[in-house]
Amino acid sequence: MKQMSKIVRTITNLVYGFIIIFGFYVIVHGHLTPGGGFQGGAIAASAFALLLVSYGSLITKKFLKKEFLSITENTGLTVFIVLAFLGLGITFFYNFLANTGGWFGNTAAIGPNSGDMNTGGVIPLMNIAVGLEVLSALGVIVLVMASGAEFTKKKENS
Amino acid sequence: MKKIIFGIAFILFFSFMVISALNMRPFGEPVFSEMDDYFIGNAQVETGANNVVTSIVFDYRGFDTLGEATVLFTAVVGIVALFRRVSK
Amino acid sequence: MIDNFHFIVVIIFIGLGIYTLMFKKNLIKIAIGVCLIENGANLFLITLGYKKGAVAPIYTYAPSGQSMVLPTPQALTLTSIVIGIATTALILSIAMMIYKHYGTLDTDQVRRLRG
Amino acid sequence: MNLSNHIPILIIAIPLLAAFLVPLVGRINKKATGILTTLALTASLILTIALAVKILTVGPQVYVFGATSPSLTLPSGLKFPIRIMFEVDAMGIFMGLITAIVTFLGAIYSLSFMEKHDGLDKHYSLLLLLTVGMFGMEFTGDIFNFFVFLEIASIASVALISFRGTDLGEPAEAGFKYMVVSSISALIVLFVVGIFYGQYDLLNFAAIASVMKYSQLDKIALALLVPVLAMKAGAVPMHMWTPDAYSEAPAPITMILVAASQASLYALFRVTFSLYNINLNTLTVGWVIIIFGLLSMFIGVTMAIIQKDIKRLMAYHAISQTGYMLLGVGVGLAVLANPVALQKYGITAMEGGIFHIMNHAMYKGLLFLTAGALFYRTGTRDLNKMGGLAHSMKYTAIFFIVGAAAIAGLPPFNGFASKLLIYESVYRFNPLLSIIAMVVSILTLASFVKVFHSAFLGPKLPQFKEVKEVPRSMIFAMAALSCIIILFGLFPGLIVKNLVHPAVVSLIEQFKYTSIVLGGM
Repeated sequence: MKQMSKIVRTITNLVYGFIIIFGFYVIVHGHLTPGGGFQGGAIAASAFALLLVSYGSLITKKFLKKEFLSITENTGLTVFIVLAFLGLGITFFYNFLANTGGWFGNTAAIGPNSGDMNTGGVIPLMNIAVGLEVLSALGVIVLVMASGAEFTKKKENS
Repeated sequence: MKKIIFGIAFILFFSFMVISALNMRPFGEPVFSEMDDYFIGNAQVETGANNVVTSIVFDYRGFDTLGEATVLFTAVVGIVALFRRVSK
Repeated sequence: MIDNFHFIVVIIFIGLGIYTLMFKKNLIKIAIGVCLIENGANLFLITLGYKKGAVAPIYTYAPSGQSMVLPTPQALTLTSIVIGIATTALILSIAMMIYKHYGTLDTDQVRRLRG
Repeated sequence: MNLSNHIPILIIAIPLLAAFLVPLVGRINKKATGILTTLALTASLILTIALAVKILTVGPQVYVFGATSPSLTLPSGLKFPIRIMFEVDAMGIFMGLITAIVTFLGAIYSLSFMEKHDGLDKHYSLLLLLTVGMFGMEFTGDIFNFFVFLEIASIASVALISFRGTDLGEPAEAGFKYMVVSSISALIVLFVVGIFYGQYDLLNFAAIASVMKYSQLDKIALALLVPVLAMKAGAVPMHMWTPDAYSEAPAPITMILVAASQASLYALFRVTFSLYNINLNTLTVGWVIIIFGLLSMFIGVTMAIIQKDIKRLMAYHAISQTGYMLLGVGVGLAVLANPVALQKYGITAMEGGIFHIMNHAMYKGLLFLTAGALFYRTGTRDLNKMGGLAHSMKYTAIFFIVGAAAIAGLPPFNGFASKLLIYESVYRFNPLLSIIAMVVSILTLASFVKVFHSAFLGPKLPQFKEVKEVPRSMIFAMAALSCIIILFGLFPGLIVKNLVHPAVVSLIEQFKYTSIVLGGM
């Protein structure tokens, strides 16, 4: 893919940081507002797609490393399954932090309320882990397929 | 020949689906909702999360979410393996 | 009949997908067919969760006293959408690989495995 | 913390954790990935055996995710379960044992077989994920969870089938076919999940079975599920993916794929027996399954005879052998509503069919491994180009004889034991079916005699002068399978009594299955 015109690149520079931040907002507030790990991760990964479209895969690959994304993906998943394992004293996937008063352990006000960040037990932690995983997984998919497309096009032209 | 067989199979399948749609309960009026009433009533007490959907995704049906994350991981590993020479 | 119009839409989605899979000869179109079926199934799940006059099942700043729609289909649909992304990505990359080796996307020509 | 209550989840969680760690480990040391995989699968195998002992002595096990106690299926004041649960009964653990053995040996075989390939960490990661998917399909008691694991297993198998697609076109083509087939079946399963959820607001197999009204919609759900699951199992009218996928995958993966398609077969039996059971028109559905079985047996074997490619030939035989399982269990289903006939021959037919699942996984796995060994040394799968290999590959030749004798149903091997059960019971149901099954068996023997003759016998060919015996880990995997085949062939009564009969009983008795979850109602 070739890079697109200067207008697109400038707008991308302005916007992609905000997209990533909005993605993280959706991830972190997953237990209070609509959204969660998957949705937020997909939003943040759309910033990568935007970069790829406007700059082309050759330039994007220089500052968005596939290896780094793979490592974050594996880390996110491992954190997720380890969080599930930690409940194993009772059952797998037991929400061992909810309503304990510790980390994210406040009891929620029953009924409609304004939301307390510090509730939800392991749910916010899992949201972050899954968000990290989805963000980097989609990033890897987009990057790898773009470089594969590069190859196919080369073959087409030759 | 092949097209005729496929056509018959397709019509059969489609009519099955239409019958099932006509037999479905009316839209917007769930008959049974015991499981969902439990979730709506108890999610806040049991998990402390305001968002009932998230509490289902990560607590009541957390194992599905692990499976789904695994599917995404599998697809990524598969794609990277498929393009392993090209992407270098 | 008109009450179940939403389910008929789902059936049309799935039927179009199956039609595409059976009668189209292009690998990319086949991938689109799979996507159509998947969207139909997701739409089916999400329509099952609707309750007339209800609000989203989230307690943050929710209007009090309102009933809420069924939350389980939303969770299931979320799961199946992500699975769908994974499937589509893999199917498209395999189609790219086939194009690399065969130089075509026509299923009539992609037929080295026969008999 | 009592670990013995957590065995069902540990069987799945250990390979899953290992699958996530393998790519990280692969960055440090490529060799370590294979060892990590083998260790994880060994742990899984040991735990499966422990669980099998527990289930066969104590009774079925449930494991509820995220509840305050693993066996707390119903939270207080509710009639129906709300959480995902595993429900492992004798049938589930029977399939679990097959999966555990096959994947363990597949990983060991891979240690040498895949040595020369690149991207090893991905191969092992996908192998572990396929294991997880199969275990999940066999253990789960939740219909949506079943869909998720079906997708894990199919995506992992597709990625493994098209693993060599980087260099060759054929694996990618086979992978595409399998991907389309498995996504259709998974999505239809999802649609059926919607049908059940919309009617009963339930997702648990046992709970749905207990409130099932057998309305029009339920019948349509069955009519959608049976062909779709039969397609995933490779029954004949929808078998087009099987030979391609089996022949293009690497040999150890093919062995696991056979077990993976049997997991779909298990799901088919689970749906017809545990979900619908006696209340559906069992005679019709039983005959539908019998006809699937007959077509698979006959068309599979006739297509196999004309094949030149050794793995394609074996793949067609795999279709044909799937027919035996469908035939045996189909007869059992057809007479399910008739207690006298069920006692007289129905249970025996089902024992034959279920026992054949395990036997088939073992001998077909062995045959695919020997085909892989031939490919590993000669670099070809074409039977016309092979010859005289018995001189240089003695062990492989012996293992091939064991496998071929077992698949043809010759007496001291395990294929004979299960086929005999099928013949004698099906004969009392309908003599014609039994005769067809015997004819197919003879054709199978003829076909394998031909393969043995063209691959192993004859003078030593000049182009295969350098051919040696395969490395030790491959021999170990094949030897282990041969031992299992011979042991099962020598003591079939023991296996049928202790493993197969409880599995059949757990399928037939629907009430038992539902009461594990819902309590004795």
